[in-house]
Amino acid sequence: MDLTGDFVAPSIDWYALSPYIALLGGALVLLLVGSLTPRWPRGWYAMLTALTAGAAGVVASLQFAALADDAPRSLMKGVLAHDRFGLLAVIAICAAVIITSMMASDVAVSAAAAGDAPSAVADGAQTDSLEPYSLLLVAALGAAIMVTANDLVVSFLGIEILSISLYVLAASDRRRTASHEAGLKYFVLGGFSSAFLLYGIALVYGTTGQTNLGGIAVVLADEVTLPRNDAMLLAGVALLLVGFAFKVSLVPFHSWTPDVYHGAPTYVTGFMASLGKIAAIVALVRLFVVAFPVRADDWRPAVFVLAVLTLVVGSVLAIVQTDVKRMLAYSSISHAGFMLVGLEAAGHIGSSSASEGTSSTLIYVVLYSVLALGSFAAVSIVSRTATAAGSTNATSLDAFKGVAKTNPVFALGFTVLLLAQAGVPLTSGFVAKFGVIRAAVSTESYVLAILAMVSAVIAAYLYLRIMVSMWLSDSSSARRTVSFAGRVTLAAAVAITLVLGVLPTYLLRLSESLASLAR
Amino acid sequence: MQLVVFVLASAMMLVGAVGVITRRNPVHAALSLVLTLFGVAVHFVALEAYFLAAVQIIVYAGAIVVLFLFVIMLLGVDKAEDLKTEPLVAQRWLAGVAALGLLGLLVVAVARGADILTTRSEGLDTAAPNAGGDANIQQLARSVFGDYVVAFELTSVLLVVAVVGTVMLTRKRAAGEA
Amino acid sequence: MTDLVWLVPLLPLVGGLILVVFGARIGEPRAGWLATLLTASSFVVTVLVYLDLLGMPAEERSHVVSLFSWIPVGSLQIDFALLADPLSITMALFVTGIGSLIHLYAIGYMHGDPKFSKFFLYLNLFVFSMLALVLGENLLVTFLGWEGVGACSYFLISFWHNRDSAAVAGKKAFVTNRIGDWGVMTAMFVAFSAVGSVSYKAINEAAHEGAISQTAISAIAILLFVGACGKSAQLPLYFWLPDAMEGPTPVSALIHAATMVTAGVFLMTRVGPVLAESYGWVPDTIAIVGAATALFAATIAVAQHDIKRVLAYSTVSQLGFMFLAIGSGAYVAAIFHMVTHAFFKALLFLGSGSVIHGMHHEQDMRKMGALRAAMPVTAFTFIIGWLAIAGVPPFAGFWSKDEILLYVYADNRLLYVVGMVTALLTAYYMTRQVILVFFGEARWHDAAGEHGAHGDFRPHESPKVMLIPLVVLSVLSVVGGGMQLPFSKDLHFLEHWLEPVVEEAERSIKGTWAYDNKYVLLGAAIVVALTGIALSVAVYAKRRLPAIEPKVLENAWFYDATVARLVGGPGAASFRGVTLFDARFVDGAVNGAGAVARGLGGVVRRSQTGFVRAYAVFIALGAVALLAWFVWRGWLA
Amino acid sequence: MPEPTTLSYLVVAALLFVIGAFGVMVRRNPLVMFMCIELMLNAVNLSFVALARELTDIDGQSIVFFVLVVAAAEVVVGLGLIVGIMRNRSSLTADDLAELKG
Amino acid sequence: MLAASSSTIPFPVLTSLVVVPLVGAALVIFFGRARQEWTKLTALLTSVTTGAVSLWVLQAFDSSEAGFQFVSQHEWIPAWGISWHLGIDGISLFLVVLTGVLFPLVIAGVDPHHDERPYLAWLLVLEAGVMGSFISLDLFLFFVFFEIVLVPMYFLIGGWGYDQRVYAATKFFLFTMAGSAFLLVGIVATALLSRDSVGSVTFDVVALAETGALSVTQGRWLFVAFAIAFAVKVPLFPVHTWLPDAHTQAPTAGSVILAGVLLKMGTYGLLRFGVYLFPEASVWARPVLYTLAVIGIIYGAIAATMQTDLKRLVAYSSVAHLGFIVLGTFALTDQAVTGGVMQMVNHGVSTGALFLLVGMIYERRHTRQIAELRGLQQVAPVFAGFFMVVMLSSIGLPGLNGFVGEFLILIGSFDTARWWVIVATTGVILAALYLLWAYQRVFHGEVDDANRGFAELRPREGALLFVFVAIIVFTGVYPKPMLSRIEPSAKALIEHVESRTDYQRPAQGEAGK
Repeated sequence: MDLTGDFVAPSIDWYALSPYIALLGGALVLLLVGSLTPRWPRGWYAMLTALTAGAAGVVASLQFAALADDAPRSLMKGVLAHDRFGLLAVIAICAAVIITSMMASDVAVSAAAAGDAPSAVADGAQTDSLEPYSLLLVAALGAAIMVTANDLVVSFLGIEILSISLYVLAASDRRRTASHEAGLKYFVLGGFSSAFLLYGIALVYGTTGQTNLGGIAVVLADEVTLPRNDAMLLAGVALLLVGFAFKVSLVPFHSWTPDVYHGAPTYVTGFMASLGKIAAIVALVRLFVVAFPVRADDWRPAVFVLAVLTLVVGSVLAIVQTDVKRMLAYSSISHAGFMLVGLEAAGHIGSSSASEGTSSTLIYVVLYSVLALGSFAAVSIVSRTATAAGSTNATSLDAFKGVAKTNPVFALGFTVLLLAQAGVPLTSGFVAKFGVIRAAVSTESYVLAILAMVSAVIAAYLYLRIMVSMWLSDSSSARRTVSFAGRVTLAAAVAITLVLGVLPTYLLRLSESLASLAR
Repeated sequence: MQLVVFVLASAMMLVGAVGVITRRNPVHAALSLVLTLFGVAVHFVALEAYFLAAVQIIVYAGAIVVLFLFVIMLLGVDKAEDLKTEPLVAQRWLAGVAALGLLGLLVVAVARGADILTTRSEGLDTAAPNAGGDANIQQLARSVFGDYVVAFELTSVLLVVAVVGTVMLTRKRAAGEA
Repeated sequence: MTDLVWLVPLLPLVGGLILVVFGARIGEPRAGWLATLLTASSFVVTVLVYLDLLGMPAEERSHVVSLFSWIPVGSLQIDFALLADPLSITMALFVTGIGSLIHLYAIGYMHGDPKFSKFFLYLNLFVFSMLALVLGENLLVTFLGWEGVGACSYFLISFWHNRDSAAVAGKKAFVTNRIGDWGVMTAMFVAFSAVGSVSYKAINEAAHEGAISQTAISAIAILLFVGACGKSAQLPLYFWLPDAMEGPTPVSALIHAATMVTAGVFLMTRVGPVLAESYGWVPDTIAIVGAATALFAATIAVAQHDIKRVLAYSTVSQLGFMFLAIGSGAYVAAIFHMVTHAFFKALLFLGSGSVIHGMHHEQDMRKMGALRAAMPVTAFTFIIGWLAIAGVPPFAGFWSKDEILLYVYADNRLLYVVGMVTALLTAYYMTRQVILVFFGEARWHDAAGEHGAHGDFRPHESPKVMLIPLVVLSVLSVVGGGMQLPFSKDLHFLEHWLEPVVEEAERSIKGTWAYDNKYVLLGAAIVVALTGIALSVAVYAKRRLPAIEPKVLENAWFYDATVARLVGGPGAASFRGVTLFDARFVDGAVNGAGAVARGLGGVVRRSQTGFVRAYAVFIALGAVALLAWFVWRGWLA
Repeated sequence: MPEPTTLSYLVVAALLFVIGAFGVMVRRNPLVMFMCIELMLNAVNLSFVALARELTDIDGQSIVFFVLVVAAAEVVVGLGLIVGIMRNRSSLTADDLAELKG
Repeated sequence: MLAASSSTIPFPVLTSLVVVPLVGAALVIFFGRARQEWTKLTALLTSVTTGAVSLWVLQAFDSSEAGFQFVSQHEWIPAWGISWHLGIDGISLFLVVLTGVLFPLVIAGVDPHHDERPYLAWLLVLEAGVMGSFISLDLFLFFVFFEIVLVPMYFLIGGWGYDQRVYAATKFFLFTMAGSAFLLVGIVATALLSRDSVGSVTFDVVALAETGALSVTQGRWLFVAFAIAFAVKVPLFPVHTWLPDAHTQAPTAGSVILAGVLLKMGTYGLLRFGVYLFPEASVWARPVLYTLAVIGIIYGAIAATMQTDLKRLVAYSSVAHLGFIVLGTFALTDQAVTGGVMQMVNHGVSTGALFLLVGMIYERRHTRQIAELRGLQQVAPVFAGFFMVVMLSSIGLPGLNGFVGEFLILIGSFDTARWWVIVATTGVILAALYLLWAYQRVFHGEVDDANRGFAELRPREGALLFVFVAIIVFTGVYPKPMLSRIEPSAKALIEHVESRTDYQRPAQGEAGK
């Protein structure tokens, strides 16, 4: 019998899909052409990568703009959401790719510059080769899928694509065993947590018969299909939360973060801290807000607890570190805590301000990713010189001693980024914090708001420590060479930080539309 | 009849699983893994997932386990691991607690309502029970190329990543590199 | 003319300002002459004002000159206003008068001092403050002067600040005075809260008309008295005055005998009506404190060897007398005694200063003796002062002291007895001093070596500029009593003069036994004075009786020592305790919080073992926790 | 003879999952750890298939299909990782890689 | 009450107060590199310009007007109801002037030991921040300035301070930030909770205070949040311990600014935001604040007495003085509040001058240890004279500025806080004790060899100090011009409180009648 007759292939909106296609296509072109042609001159891979990402970003921006008037919808039988919430994330992701590819090529260049003494290369891939760049693009695709996936399975696949690329990138520095260790740890734990995630999908699927977020919401919403098996459903939710909590690195699922961030090549770390964070938190928010609104009263308390734990542990552990990369890793954890504050606010489904929670979380993570990219770029710049000077621990706090004396402008830029992370006014960091705090307060979770601010104070000590060693200690090294890419990255980050810090209006005007997700 | 199959399959599966975590020699562990995979495959058959059963045998038992064994041999890391001692303090106790906790909670969760599950209107064509694997494959195809076409595409990307990554990680260092 | 009363304080102030800026350039002796001139001219102005007031009918003799609005906020409207009325003018008269004399004297006394001009700067500022104090129309202006004189006395006591003793004494004086100031300030608060103003007129009227509760009245009175105790060296706050003798002698004469220390008495008189309307125990307290102080100080003076300390304690004692008078409601008597005391005590101090000057800054009476030959004028004037203070008629002290005793007798017999005893002691120790210094055999030859005066050391008479004031003051000490003679009402010049101010407060003793038999008391007083002198002569001149100078008296009943031990012991300890508390606990808590955070970090950090399997356990346990929560929630549903 | 219910499948799957998880936590050989992860994935697959039958919904099976691919990809990369690491060191247990900590 | 008065002027005066220093900082940084010798000049000119503007404001200020003047309001972040809203009234006027005057003085009078350029730049940024926080009428804007000030201060202390500078700077930064944590939450909550009563979400202080209606509980909680932040800044006992460290370790200019204006941000905040926004709560919380203030007065004085480090001593004296200000602020009578505001300025002047003097001592002797100093009056009489005058003003000698403020505070608070006042007045005794004791140990006595070389006051230092002394004496003798400008606003504030609570000002002089 012929069962194909009534098969209707899903209609495909190519324009809407173009960002993904661009990213994938870029990766494939890079792989094919790159492997067929002799090695390209330095920086060309990077350039192609950047161009691809840029194209994708531009298209995404256009779509974003277009979405101002027409309502959010979903593509491909509702497995991909097409809304501003996702698209802004996609744009940020593309930006992250551009920056990271620049830093990557930068690393390669300096590695070559080191010439016959390759061990002088601080971090990052060996001399320019195409794989890292293609992986960057693929990872970006995975992230883009994650932030827009409206279906658990698709989301899972997105996660896997992103994670696997990151495993490889983390381990990509063959010279440092630390890099290997990072890769392996990340891999083992990543697989472990994905198993939980998958189990969660299974249970949710089992109780709702759905993997589509919107579908799940519908099933859960209508009272006809009672009696529902809450225990199993919620067990599924719990396991899903485990999986995402791992990616977002919430306490107690954070333990991989410092080691991996520390071990991975610095530009990869920046990539993880920005793009990885965006993908994970956005996917998490979408999952909970779209699929389980009716279950908010069940997951909100859990989110609350996770948020508090993450905030406190993240900042408390941050201040006892001596390695800047680890410091920033822990600070990224406490920032994740702040994002959860927003999610917690979004969990007050009844309240009119719940949408604020959703949008403020997104804005927070986007703004944070800028800071993270800039900061890690700065770290990579400093550490490279330190390694060149033969330092064993190139990213230790001591490596930053007296930077202000040798490179005042650079130091100032980095300081701005640090102050922004500390949440000092007139920086994007403050706008971000203010947003989530505002959301939390307007949903009357004052306790969480205050806890968050206090933990921010604790974390501030960490940034002060870095500033102290930059400004208030005597220089232990010669002038650091700041590469062009480094300059551009830092300048861009600082510019965004300050501009959005002083005039956030445009960003905030979006927030209303950001909160309307495709169902 | 069904029950017997179930019991046997489960037995294979679990024994294999226990073997994986208890065999000191990784080779043996790999072989026990095969046992488990077969058990699962049998379950698949019993659950009318013929296609998956086949894939399970071919991909898993056929490809993956072989890959494991290959790597083990290649690297010669097949020397036995000492399971008597545990360097990490309380590691096993905590692991045990965690495992039992998980088991208990999961069982409770599923037991709480495996009997009452929501049902969807469209789904398997139960009208044709003797449609056999053929039907199963076609339905599978319908689903994979229908609702899950995106997912399907993504799996290809996943494989690309795997390839590229493995190449990148295992490739001999080029000239000019340490 | 009365409108020009503002010139009175202004002139010395101008002098002060000039000296601040140009002092060094003007230099010795012109700075001294300038200062003296300005003070003298302000004396002249005062006299003019006085005459002006005399010309007016009694009830109009109260003239307010408001210079500018000082502290106006809401219902609190304080002007910088001066009040020219009999009381303030009386004070101003002898402040400027004696002030200028002492300025003159100082020109000689401070000769050759490197900080000559600075000395006169302080003196001028002092006179200004003192005048602000007495001429103030309200408590605040008075308080301005009150604090000003305190500060100046601080500067002048520690004028020779290289001497640690001087520095300490100055600080001691200021701080002790501050304790009194607490009283005055609080009194102002009460007054404002009750009366809504701090001007004397308003307060006194409110009190007199019973417009405010007696409690408030008593509070104001007693609080002001606390201030007076500080300023006028009454028990328990007297102990700064003897140490104040560290300052140059003119200072002791001007500030610590004639003027500043009497500010308390003046203040009490100023608010006489308040005192009169307050609960009975308030005046009684004042009287008792006064009497106690008088006796206490007199006993100490008996055993002092430092020529100035004797006078210092006698000053305390005499001030006690004045407060005794205030407490017994004899305001006129108090003022009367204040004035006469100003005459003869200034005289005595200047005399002693002249002696010290002549003895090359030797102050120990045991190293003096038989100086009358060496410095005749000083000796002569000093003796007059002695007779005056000892209460020998017809010298000034006799009349004023007798007037006080008269009222005290009418008020409280017991206190009268105390007064008499004090009078006896006064006569005794003053005689002792005179004998030790001017009579007997010269004990300074052997001490010669110590004075860097090589060869034969001869005490010499002081220069004219120092002697003139002595002469003038001695004259005043003789005739000063004339301003208030007991014989008939018409001779109560001072009383009539002050009437518009103090009549409301002045207690009338008409019809009491004392009033009818005041001559008996007069006689008694004379007898007592003579007895005292006789005893002293017997002891120190004739050597008939052994000298009674026990250590306990020499050390002022160890009062000062005890206070010092208290402050230095428990006091300092408690302060140190607080400071330690601040460092250990308050700040410790802060740093502790930081330490806790870091410590916590250190502990949690250990869980980050680096073993991937351990991390897996975390994740699994976390999963268990989450599952537990969610499954539980599901179970409930 | 009674039919095995979906529940029984789910319970068995849960058991398998837990065994796998336990293995990850106690074994030191990374290869064995990977195997344990494979066990966990298989457990999930089993649940999927069982649930699919219960729901009479083919989607569960398609998901399993994807999971198989994922598993394969993971294993490949993981093994590649180990090979790469083994270039620099002779023996390898997960505990040897614990330089990054704190 | 404070309906923004319409004194419209062509160019935005107040905005310039913030902008000019920032521009100056930029100039110093960018052009200073090219021309080292112009750096100082540039900085000086900028700060002088700012000072001039502030003085112009002073003379143009309409003393009959209680409301806000020179108001300028522009949209900033409409999405959050935040506007660039500046205004000045009697309460902030003199703080602005003080800021405007103090900065040029320290820039002219005190030189850093190294890195002049960043030092001056930070100082100017600091000036902008302080100015801003005194004139902003938008809670958010205020918070921005309030926080931003930490950064330059942190670098000033940390970069140009003494041996313990990093510890002190960090402590200062974190301590204040911890306070602000509550402030931020409080601010947001205030705006959101008054949403309905105001009609929209706004951070505009005037709108919130005039039309906002919070429930009693809300008001009290929010007040507590605000109070914590300001208490740290003031600082009130027991959250004062950052102050001695910061003061001691900061460079002279830093200490002067810190004591002069930074601490006032706390007291000013309590008055402008605490009392104005939460009248009911501030009436409710008075006993606690009285007690803390009085404890601060006594405690600070006692601690000061026992210090061995001259700068630390002055720092603790600040704790005591600010206790008076807080006492006055919450006594809520015309005299007390006016006195409180005035005392903010007085303390700024006299303590600022004290820190200058101590700094000069350190310059000469490289020690602040009282024990190592002796007999300085003998070798430097003029210096000693200046020190004496400043000290007496700090002691509160009538005729000098310190007294007027203290007196007003105490006499005004007597009816509303009787027993506290009686205790607080004893602080006056202690003030004399610790300062005179220190003076005696440092300036009196026979000079020893170590101090014989102590240089007499230099002309520039003299000129600098003369300005301070002039202010001290003038405001002490003739405070009327100041009081008459402060009083209307203070009165209006109290009436605002009375209109919203059952609190009524005591009528002095009625007590006995």
